[in-house]
Amino acid sequence: MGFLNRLDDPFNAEGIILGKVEDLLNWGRARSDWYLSFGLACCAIEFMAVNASHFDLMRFGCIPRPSPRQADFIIISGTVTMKMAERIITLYEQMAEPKYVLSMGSCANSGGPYWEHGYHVLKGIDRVIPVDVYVPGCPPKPEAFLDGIVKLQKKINQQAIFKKRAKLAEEEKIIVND
Amino acid sequence: MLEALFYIFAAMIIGSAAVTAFTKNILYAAFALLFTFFGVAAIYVLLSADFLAISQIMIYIGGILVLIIFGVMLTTNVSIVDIKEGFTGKTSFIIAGIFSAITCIFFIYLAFKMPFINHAPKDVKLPNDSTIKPLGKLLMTNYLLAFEVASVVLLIAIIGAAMIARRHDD
Amino acid sequence: MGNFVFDLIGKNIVAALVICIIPLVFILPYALIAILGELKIGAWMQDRVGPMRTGWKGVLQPVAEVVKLLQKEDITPTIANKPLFNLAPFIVFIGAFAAFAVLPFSEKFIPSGINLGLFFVFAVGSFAVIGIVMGGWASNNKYSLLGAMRSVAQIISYELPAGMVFLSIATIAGTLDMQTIILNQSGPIWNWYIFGGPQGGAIKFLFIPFFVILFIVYLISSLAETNRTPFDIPEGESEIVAGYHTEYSGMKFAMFFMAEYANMYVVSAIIVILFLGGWSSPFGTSFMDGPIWGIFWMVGKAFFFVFVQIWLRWTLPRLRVDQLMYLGWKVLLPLSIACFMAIAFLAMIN
Amino acid sequence: MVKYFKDILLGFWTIMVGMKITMDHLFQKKVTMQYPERFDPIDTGFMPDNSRNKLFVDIDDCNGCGGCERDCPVNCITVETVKTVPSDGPITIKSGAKRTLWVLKHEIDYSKCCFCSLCVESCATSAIFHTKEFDYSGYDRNELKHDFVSYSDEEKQKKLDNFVAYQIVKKQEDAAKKAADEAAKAAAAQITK
Repeated sequence: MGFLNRLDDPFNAEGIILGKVEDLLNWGRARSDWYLSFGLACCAIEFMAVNASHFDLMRFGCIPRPSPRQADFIIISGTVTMKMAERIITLYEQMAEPKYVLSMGSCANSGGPYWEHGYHVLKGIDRVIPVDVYVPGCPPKPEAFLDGIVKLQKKINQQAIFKKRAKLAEEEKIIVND
Repeated sequence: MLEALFYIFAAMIIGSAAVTAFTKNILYAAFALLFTFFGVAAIYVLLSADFLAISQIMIYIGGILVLIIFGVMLTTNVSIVDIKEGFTGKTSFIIAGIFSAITCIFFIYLAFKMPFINHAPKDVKLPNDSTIKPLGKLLMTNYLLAFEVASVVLLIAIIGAAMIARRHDD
Repeated sequence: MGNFVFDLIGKNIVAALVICIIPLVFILPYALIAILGELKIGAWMQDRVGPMRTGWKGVLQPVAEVVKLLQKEDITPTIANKPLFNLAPFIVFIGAFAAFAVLPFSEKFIPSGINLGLFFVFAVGSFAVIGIVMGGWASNNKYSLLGAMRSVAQIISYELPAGMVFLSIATIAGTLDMQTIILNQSGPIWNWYIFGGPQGGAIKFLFIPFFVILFIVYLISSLAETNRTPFDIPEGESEIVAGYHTEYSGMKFAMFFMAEYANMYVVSAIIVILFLGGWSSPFGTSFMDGPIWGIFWMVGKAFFFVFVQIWLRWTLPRLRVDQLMYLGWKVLLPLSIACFMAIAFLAMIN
Repeated sequence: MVKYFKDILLGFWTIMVGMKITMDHLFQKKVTMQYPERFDPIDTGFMPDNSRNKLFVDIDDCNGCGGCERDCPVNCITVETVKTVPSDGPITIKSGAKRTLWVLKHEIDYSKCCFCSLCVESCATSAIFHTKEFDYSGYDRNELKHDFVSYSDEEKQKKLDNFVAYQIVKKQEDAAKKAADEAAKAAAAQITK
């Protein structure tokens, strides 16, 4: 990821300028979240309601993009069957960094009603792709979904862009070095 | 400044024409033609032939090049077409070599025999105004026949294309 | 009709570079404003509020998007044709940018006052076609290729009615020079071509219906040439993922994006120049007229048509491919040819 | 031919009508409820009474019967209990009935819960109910598990130990009682003999 990698290394001193640049970059990333228009099951209906006038997802700077290449985050909205999981992995891998995942509803969080006896359902989307925010609900209220977006933006705002390794916690460093 | 521009565009024409001629990928050839046409248009501009330059862009880039690319793209397996297919072997090299040599000698002969103007003549003034008015007048008066014949040729081409594309019911 | 910058600095290479850069300086803030307008107007038309949380009432949303797009990973698919894939967005942008070379901003400022302005705009429009085909083919993606095919078919089809409109105006104005066309329309508001042009007398009222039809024809075909809704089948997300820019991400996608918005301004400016008097003031030559006011009127009128394009986008659904071809070849082209004939005839007897 | 021109006019007219509608809406009052800033469903009474939001268990009112756990269709509730011992004293649940079970763990996994309200229906003491809270999304799946019991581990262990100890005591008591009973029985038999 051209721009980031170039900025990643040559600055060694941790200073105000770096911090401010990081703030600016994070600000842009957090305020402009283009999501992949992609729905799975009944949660997608609620997700459409979020897009509609009463809740208006665009207030948060979320604009639908049809192509995963241009999307910043993907909303797993609904039951993830084993067959669909493969497609989701493909879509996730096609997205350009930095990318985020928002898991919406019980089915995507942990299989929901199918978590015990669903032979055909993936027991939680975090078994195949890393999830950033879990929104509980079956399906979640539109406001609950918006809360998930707010939390996601909060998370993006605090991300480390420069000197990632220095800022990693000790146990994470061990994992990275392994 | 104009001379520098001329050399830049001339280099662009020659380079892209070389790509067109020597590349193995037929689509690269088609897209390199874009730069050839563009460079030729730029040279026309430098020669104060503005109408010709824009016609060049419109007809060759907007029309013919799009047509070529469309044709090439709609043909299956464009990128792996073997251009050397068919008439290969030593005979083709020999024939091609003879023809190229003849053409080459002809051009060298021309280059020495042609009375090129090495300097801009003093009394010739490049037109500041557009060439469009005299061009229109000439096309409608002295060269009307050629103009009409060209349009008839185009009409025949259109009818032929329609005939080929027609669905054969029998 | 001297060029303001040449008068100011002198005819040297610096002045030429300044003239080249001015449209670019114009395009970037304009694109930001247009993107914000697109988001906000679209939201308001749907009773929503649009972006609200970035700056005051969300006015910084486009800035955030640019900051984000700068950071996005720049993906080139492995099986894509890399040189062409990387070249395509620039070709598309050049096509949009080159048109700015002949667009007048005011009586004094026009980057290049060539006598063939209209013809030039019409010709460089074809660069976008090549770029789109290049990007669509090089992506090595069936949706990209389909989108590119559709785009080419659409743009070439709708260039014909647009060309007929250009021809009609050129016939009545007797020139292809934009400044002369605008100067023809200067004076009071009824000198504009949409109100029958500068000629006086009863024959003016015979001209009006044809000019109005031509105006509508060009408005529709300009939408099709810029791939805007309702003619956005090249990037119809419900059918072919994102059309010709499916595989593009990051700044390369932003180039396509910016070219689209630059094209929107170009066609709006052409509408204004052909039918609405360009930089001339609607109050005649006496009131609010002059070089600075000229910039205001030109850009203001063009922005109104950018607004109309956004307005139409959030009003109309997308056309089907066959409907698109029907509209282009069976409605707009005959209408524009008929109007051209009528105007030529009227101009002859006048 | 007439139809052709009629179609064109109709198309033009319908576009005009559509554009008028969108123009009207451009200046209308916006209906968006701006959730994090200005939208407060609880204060404005927007939230319906039977809305199925986050579940809450009033652990003081829970008698530990495990009805919710049994009735849950997705098994997202885990209840662990231990019996009370007489040394705890006379303890009651909030509603006044005698407490016979200590609830050591009452965990609801909101990432599995389907908010069907069956646990609320089955609760005898109305200890479990839907709150008005809905925005509790988390960064980790385990954040969505919620244990309503606030006892510390020592307290829990103490309660378990108490129960075990009480069981031993009770066993001894039972054995003693049994022995006493048997002795009494034997004595009674001798008397009747």
